[in-house]
Order: sequence, then C-alpha cells, then structure tokens
Amino acid sequence: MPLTSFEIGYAQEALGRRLTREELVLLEAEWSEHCSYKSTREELKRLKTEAPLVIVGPGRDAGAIKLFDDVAIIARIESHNHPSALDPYNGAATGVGGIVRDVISLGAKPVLLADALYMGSGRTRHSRWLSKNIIRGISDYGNRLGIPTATGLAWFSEAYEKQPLINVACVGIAKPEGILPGSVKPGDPIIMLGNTTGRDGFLGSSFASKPLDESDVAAIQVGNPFIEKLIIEALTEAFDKKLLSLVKDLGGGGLGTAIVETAAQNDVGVVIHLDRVHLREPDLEPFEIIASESQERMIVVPRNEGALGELFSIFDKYGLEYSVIGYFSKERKVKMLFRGLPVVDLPVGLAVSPPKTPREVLGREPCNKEAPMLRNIDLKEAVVKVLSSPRVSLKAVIYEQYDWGVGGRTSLPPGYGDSAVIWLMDNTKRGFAVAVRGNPGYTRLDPFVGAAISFAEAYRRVASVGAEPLAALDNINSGNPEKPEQHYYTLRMIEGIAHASQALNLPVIGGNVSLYNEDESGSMIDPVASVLVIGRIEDVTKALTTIPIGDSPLVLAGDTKTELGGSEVQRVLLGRGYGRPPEFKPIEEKRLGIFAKEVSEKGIANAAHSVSLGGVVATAFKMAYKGGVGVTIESTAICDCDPVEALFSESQARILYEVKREKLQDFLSLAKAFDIKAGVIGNTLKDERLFRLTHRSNKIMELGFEDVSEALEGLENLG
Amino acid sequence: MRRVAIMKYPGTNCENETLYAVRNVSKLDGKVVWHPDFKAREWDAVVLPGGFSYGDYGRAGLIASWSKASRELLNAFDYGLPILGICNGFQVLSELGILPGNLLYNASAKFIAKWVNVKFHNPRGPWLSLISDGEVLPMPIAHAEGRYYIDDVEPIIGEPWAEYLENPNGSIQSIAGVSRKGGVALGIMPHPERATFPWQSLKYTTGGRRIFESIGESLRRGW
Amino acid sequence: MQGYKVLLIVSYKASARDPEGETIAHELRSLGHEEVVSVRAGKAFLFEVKAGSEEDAIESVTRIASETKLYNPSVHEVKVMRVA
Amino acid sequence: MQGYKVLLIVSYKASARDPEGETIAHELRSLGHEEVVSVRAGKAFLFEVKAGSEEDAIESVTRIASETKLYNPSVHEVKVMRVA
Ligand SMILES: Nc1ncnc2c1ncn2[C@@H]1O[C@H](COP(=O)(O)OP(=O)(O)O)[C@@H](O)[C@H]1O
Ligand SMILES: [Mg+2]
Repeated sequence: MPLTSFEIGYAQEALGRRLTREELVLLEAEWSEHCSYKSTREELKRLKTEAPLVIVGPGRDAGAIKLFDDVAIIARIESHNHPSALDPYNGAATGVGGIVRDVISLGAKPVLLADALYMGSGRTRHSRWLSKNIIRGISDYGNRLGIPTATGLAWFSEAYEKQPLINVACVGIAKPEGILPGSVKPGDPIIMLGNTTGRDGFLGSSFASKPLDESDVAAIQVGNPFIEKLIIEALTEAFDKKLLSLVKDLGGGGLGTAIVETAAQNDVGVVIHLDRVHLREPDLEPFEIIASESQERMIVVPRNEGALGELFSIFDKYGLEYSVIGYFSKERKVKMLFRGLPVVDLPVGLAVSPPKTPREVLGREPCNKEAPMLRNIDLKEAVVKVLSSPRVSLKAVIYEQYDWGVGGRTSLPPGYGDSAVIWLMDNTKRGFAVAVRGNPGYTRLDPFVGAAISFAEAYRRVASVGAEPLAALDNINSGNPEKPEQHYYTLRMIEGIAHASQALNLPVIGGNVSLYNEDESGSMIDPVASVLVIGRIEDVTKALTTIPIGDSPLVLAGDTKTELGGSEVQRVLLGRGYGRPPEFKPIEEKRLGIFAKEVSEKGIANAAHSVSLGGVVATAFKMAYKGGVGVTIESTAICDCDPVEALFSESQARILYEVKREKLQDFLSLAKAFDIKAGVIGNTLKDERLFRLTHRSNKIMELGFEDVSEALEGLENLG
Repeated sequence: MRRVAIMKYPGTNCENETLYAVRNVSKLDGKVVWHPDFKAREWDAVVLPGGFSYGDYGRAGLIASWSKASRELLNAFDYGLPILGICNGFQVLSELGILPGNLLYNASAKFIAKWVNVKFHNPRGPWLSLISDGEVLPMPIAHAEGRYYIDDVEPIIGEPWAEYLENPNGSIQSIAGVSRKGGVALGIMPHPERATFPWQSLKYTTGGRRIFESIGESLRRGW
Repeated sequence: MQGYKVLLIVSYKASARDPEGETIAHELRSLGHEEVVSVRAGKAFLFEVKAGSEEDAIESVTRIASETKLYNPSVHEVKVMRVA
Repeated sequence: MQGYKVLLIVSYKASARDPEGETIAHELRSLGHEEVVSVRAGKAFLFEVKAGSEEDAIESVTRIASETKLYNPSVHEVKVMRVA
C-alpha cells in the first residue's frame, strides 16, 4: 500500500530532499508489511531460533539445519493468500514457484513440497471453484518441477469462502559445505537470470499488505514452471561446479527489494543499470523495472570473475535469458541508473529501516462461552457426521493430483503416514520426515494455545512415524494489523509459537506472516498458524505407517481428558466451536516423542496415528477403513467418562497404535518405563469390515464400511 | 560394463532415480545424456525417463519429439537398440511413431498419482526377460496424459504388453504399456524406478525392480 | 428451437503471460518456422446449444460460461463465435 | 509481408472420445442449463504469422501444424480459421 505521509516525510527529512518516483516505489515495496514485517518484527524476536544444528536461522531466503554430519536440510514456508483469492490457479502455482526459488537460493536441491490449504465450505460454487483451481495450480506447477508434494493439510470452512489461505513449503537438501554463503563484496557483478521483466505482477507485495480490492487484478501473475525447472537445472549445475556465491529469488518487492536486502545484509552498496535488465515490454519505465514482480527471476553473483564464462555457457545450454545489470560497491548506497541518469540514490540503511509503525492491540481474553452439553446424542449420527466433515474425510482427491512420488525418494506417501518420509537415496537408508499442521478452530477460540497446538501436532506427527523432530517453520495467517482487535490474534499466535518452540526445545528456522486477510466488509478470516516440523530418521524402512493390518490390539498412548472445546464434534453438531481448546502439554509431547521413536526402532507396532480432529473415534475408523480391516473400541478404556467425551475428545499428546499382538507386553512396559499412560482400547479385526463401539462392554454403536464409505469419500466431488 | 543412456530433455524429471536404479539394480554403467548430445551408437540401451519435457506444452511428448535426438532414436530403433520409455518417455516414443498408438488426456481430465497393479503379457525382450507371463507387478502411475488409445488393439496384444488391473485413466483395453520388435522397444506409463527398493513402497513390493534386473541380465548376456 | 454450434475460446489476457504459447512459438521458430511471430494458447469449447436464434445461442453460451466459471474474468479473455 | 492472425483448434475425434467435454456438458445440464446439447473440449492456438496474404497465412499455419504434428490426424480433428 502507498507509503503514509508520515513515512514519506521521514524519508525526505533523512535525505534532505524530495524522493524520486523510483525511490518512492522502492520504499513502498521495501517498507511494506510483506517485506519489512513492520507490525510483527519485534514479536518475532521471541521465537527460539538457535540450536547447535542450526546452520542458517530466520533472515535469509530459507533456513538450514544439519540433518546428518554430511547432509543439510534447507526449508522455507510462505503464504500466497491474496493472489489466490482472485486467481486461485495462478496464485497457488506461483506460490509454489516462489517457495522453491527461496530454497534453491541457499544452494539446495529441492526434494519436497508441502501445502496447508484453508478453503471454503465447498457448498458454494465459488468456494468449489477456488479449491479446485488452487489444487490444480499446485499440481500443475509442482508436478512440472519434478518435486513431490508429499504431505499437507486441507481445512474447509465458511470463514474462507472467498479468502482462502494457501501456505506452501519447500524442503531441499545440500551438503553442509555446499550451502551458499550468500556473501558478496564490492566489485562483484550482479546477473539477472530467468524470465523477462514485465508489467505483470506490478507491486504485488504491497498488494498483499492491504485488504483485497478488485482493482488489484493488474498484479495477477501467470507462472511458468518450465522456465523455473530450467533455472533449477542450471543452478544445480552451477552449484556442483562451485561457480556461485549468492543466489536470491526476486520475490515480493521485485528487483528493488532483493537488491536492497542483499546490500544491507552484506554491508555494501550497489549500482544497478536498470536499462540492462532483459524486458518483456521494451517501453517499461524505470520504476516499473524496480518493482515488477514477474515470476521466475533470480539474481546470481558468481564466485569470482573467472566463473562468468562457465556460468553463461550453462545458462545458454538451458536456453535461459540473463543480463549483467550492475555490481556491488563500497559506498553504502543503493544507486540505480536508467540510460545513464541516476533515478535512485538512497543510503542502504535508510532503505531497510522503515520508521516504527505503532500498532495498537486490543487484548481480548479468549471468548470462553461454554459449549452446550453434548451428551445423550445419537452416536451413530455423530460419528457419520464427523467422518463426513470435509476436514476429516479422506484427502486422496487432493494428493492424487500431486506427483507425490517423483524423485523416487518418497518412502511414506500422503495418506499412508502421519508425515511424509523422504529417503535420501544416497546408498544408505537415511531420510527425514515432514509434517505440517494448523487448526483454525483452535486459534479462533484461543490464538495462543491454538498456535502452540499446531506446533505440537506437527511435532507429534513427525515423532509418530519414528523420526526425531529437529526444527520448525511457521506461517502466521491473520487479519488487519491496523485494527487492534484483529492484530491481537497475530501477536498471540506468534507468542504461542514462541512458547511452543521454547517448551518443546525446537528451533524455528523460518517463517512467514500474512496479514490483512479480511473480506470486503472488513471481517477477518479465521486466523491460523501453520507449523511445519522436520525430523531425522536413521532408517526409513522402520518408519511407521497409519495403515493397520488387522487382528491386533489397538493401544492408545497418552492421557485423555474431557476436552471437547473447539473440537470437530462441536463444529459438526453445534455449527461452531465453543469453550477453550485442549491443553497444550509440552512435557507429555516430548516424552511421547521419544517413546514413539523407540516404538518404531524396536518394531513392536504395525501402525501409528497421532490423534487429532474427531478424536479417537475418527482416527481409529479412518485407519481401519484405509487398511480394509474392522475395528472395535471400548469407550471406557479411553477414558472413564461419558462415551461422547471419550470418543471425540481432542486431548493432545496422544498416539493411537496398532501393536503387534505378540509384542503387546513389550509395548506396555515400554510405555510404563516412559511414564506414559497406555492401554488397550480395542482391536482391529480381520474378516469383519465394521466399526463397533462398546461402553462397559455393551454395544452402543455399529457401522459397516458401506455405511461410512460415502462419508469418508465425500471430498471426491470437490475436485 | 555395458552402457545405458538416460535421455534428458528440458523438463525431464525422473532421470536421477532412473539412473540410481540402472546403476544399483541393473548394475550397468548409466549416464544422463542431454538430448542434443545423444549419439545412439555410443550406447547399449537407452531409457527415456519420466517428467514434463518442454512443460508438456502442446501435448505431452510433442515438443521433445522435435529434438534432433529423434533421428538418432529412429535409427537406433531400426537397428534394434533396446529402448525403454517410461511415462513421458513413452509419450515421446509414441509421438515419434516408434511405438504405436496415442496417449490422450486421462478420462478424469486430471493428473493422477497412485499405486496400480500392472499385469505383463507375453513378456519377452531385453526389458522383460525375467518376468513371467501374466505376472502382476505393483508400481505407481503419475500422469495427466496416459489414456492409451489406438483404433485397433490386435497388433499390440500380439507383442509384449502391459495391462492395468483397475483401469485408472480410461485406456482402451486397460493398456498400460506396449512394445514393438518383441519388446526391444517398450513404453510403459507406470514408473518402475519408483518401485525398485522395498522402502519406496508401503507394501514393500518391488514391482519395478524386475525391469531393471532384466535389462542388466540381458545386456550382460549380450543382447 | 434449433441446434447451434458456438465456439468459446478461453485464453490469458494479452497483459498476462502465456507460458504454453510462448514455449511453442519459441520452439517452432527454432525449428525454422521463422514466420511465426507469436502463439497464444488457450482452451476451446465447442458447444452445441438449443436456441431460438444465432444471437440467442451466442448469448446463452456467454452467460453459461461466466455463470459456471469456465473462465476467470480477472485473468482470461474469452471469444465467443458461431461456427458452421 | 504482413502479420495475420490464424486460429487453430485441435480437438479429439469422436472415436477417441472426449471425457472432458462430456463431463462439462453433463455438469452444465445438471446445473439446469438444459439447452446444452453437447460440449467438445479442445486446445486453441492463436497464431500470428507473417504472410503475403490471408490465404498464405492460413496455408502456412496448416502446413506448420501438420509438419510438426500440432495435431495428430489419427486422433485429432482440426479447424483452421482467420480471425480479426
Ligand atoms: N493439501 C494437501 N496436500 C498434500 N497432502 C495432503 C493435503 N491435505 C491432506 N493431505 C494428506 O492426506 C493425508 C490425510 O490427511 P488428513 O485427513 O489431514 O490427516 P490424517 O492423516 O489424520 O488422516 C495425509 O497424509 C496428508 O499429508
Ligand atoms: Mg520468494
């Protein structure tokens, strides 16, 4: 959004002169919420960002950790909410494109994509149109790049009917010593690589920093995955030959922002000849060249002069366009020239330091309106309703459009495990696990606890396959920071993430904040924090799936309380969530995580599933249905309380296991050794394809597969 | 050691895992070759791996078929070099007319990625030598344009060919793969290189491994 | 009421990029077809609709396409034409 | 030599079936658009070519399309037309 008169005055005073049009545009992008994080910068400092294995923390295009001594993981998450509301197909597609470029900027080979999608109810034509095109956009772009989209989440609610949230993440691998230092020195030439610069996507980032308005359609960008694929190929070759010292994505804010940020990080100045940039339209004006957000462009800096020739011949081989547009300089100024005339001349320090924007926050305790009691309800109806909720039902219609297996590394594909497990394919069995979680139902009721739970759930899903959680990334999606009652949610979610990262002792190596998610009437979407957790797994063959094999005991590990606040059963029966979300239990989560790793290493379970939406009953029934085996559950074995509470409670820190029959005692003793409550709650069956619930051994409900298949497969008509 | 070229077009995606399988399972000397550099005479076999050559623009495999590698491939086909096209590679070979028929848009009009069961009929030739007739091998598919179509299937089912047990894309006669010259040139839509090691598959099946073992053995025995 | 054939073409607006068309044009030129200045790619839908007149037929396809979101007015342009 | 715009429409022959068109027609009818008899889906390529005359332009697009197999006569139907 345009600079405020206060901000313009601040800049002009610092310079002692008026800003040029080009400088205005540059500062407008650089000082936008999207690029400067002016409303959240202070709060984000509370996150735990340090740990021995962190190689690169937040601040650069992506974060990096050491996975093994000889393998680094590079990752980044980002939202593409605003563009996707207007052009769901290209909005989602270019979201994938941008996140992948961020990850290659550190010298990585991208090997995994994950997506967290918060979409409309599916009951209106508009929301179906949005979802369908969002999914197709991710599919078309990610598949063409040859990067598997192997995990994600899909949430559906009226709150996103017109304003969906699209969070996408990319994970790459590199040798630790192969991570680009990202450092440049005066005299280094700057090469612009990839797509031509055009008027498309003009000032997209400041457009993402204000409420939506139909007149913004000029900012729509069409993604070109084919060019991006060539960029990946070319840069991979250049990385192997060690030809580069810096690679940077031209993302939000375009060339201007990328240049200014690089100069600031390296404490150097920069001189850019705007007329040397390769253009799509020859008549582009200098301010347009600075701010254009045309996709699939990067700046690269060669390691040394001698590398230039070899670099160019790689670009030529792949038919990529490039131009040498300037160089870094000693004097700490951003200078841009057009046909020899200076159009920008700003101190680097000024360009990256917007004046403080005071934001008010209206503290509002979570609205703890207690829920109407959910007892003596028709259990069968409740179960079917929960299973047919699009948030709970099977997601194959989404992930089967994604090439989850390209690369040959996908050891646990979507639909088969709590997290994606990716094999390194390096003549060992080593790999890593990734899960992404977010629950707007909880964050709407309590942004602090809700965000912490997102963190815990992603953590638990990585642990339940048998991996050791190592690092997290978060994506905050929230409302208008200029409205105190909305900004409250943003800050409380950040605090929740900070608290969880400290309590679970997991560093946050990157994140993204998307604000101004409100509709034309000014009401906020359901705010949500997506959290992605990455874990290490020594032997991918030991990873536990969520698919049971039947005829074995079902054991619930973890304590169940009567926690129905913000639960799925409330939403499907009462129309919305009430009360407080379940308690965030970091100590239990950590203990359960270590236990889960031992379970997988000892090979004493067939299947494991973190318990979340819809409680034990939804978790168990989905597992059984996918495995084609029946299941019986005794409600008092979960919790000696009302069956509704036992079955649908969403208490945290629980994993449901199908334990190997002959290893049951080992399993229970191991749980005991960890001081984890664990007990047999039922059995999987072999020949009967049914779901049976009992209460004190009396049958209280029975359903056949055929009674729930329509419910569970209900998403089919979405795609 | 016998040499296998793994052809790379702009947009090819599956060359690395294919190479990994050729080296570690076929135990052959594999190498990824950039398409204009491909000289058929330098190789004992060639694989066209999966991906989206030229973004699949126009039609899957179309623009890749304009490459100058095509003349080499046509030539190689004439003198009997073993050629395998997987997914996009199959699409390229069909565009080139090396393999009969066409791969049209899936009946669902969507990209589909899932595990399928593939039954091999009359398996013969360098790529299928270790597979027995009627054997069912599970492998994943991942494609948008895999609906096999041809006016007359008779000549196809006389040669080695592959069939989906459950037709995922509307292919005529559930055709998943076809061949010519008794299996010397083979095209399949499913991805054997993603079903080569047990941990690539949930069910610990390795349906694709047999293809890589076959070519290894065949070439060593002197195909 | 009579059957009319109406062609609906959906392509990106001229201000937006068109990766498919650009790639095809580029590759055609490098094959030697220098006369190709540009290609824009799009989707074609050939409707047969019952209508009282040709104008009605065109009107009805235009309306259906926009109501059912066969295209996105913020990025696409459409052409509707009668064909024989 | 002047620039001419020529539209090339490629769709599946009836024998090859057209699931996308069939699905769309079906959906449209179930949404209440009873007037839709059928829909065929295809690809549109809008060429701009340099040529001496309109006939030449059409001729040249037809030739390029068939030489490069932008359509495949065994499964596709094709229409070439001049547009304004
Ligand atoms: N947007 C998405 N993209 C990719 N995979 C997804 C997406 N949404 C859900 N999935 C996958 O579908 C499977 C089922 O998802 P979900 O129903 O959320 O969880 P659960 O594992 O509890 O059944 C998971 O493997 C998940 O990774
Ligand atoms: Mg970026």
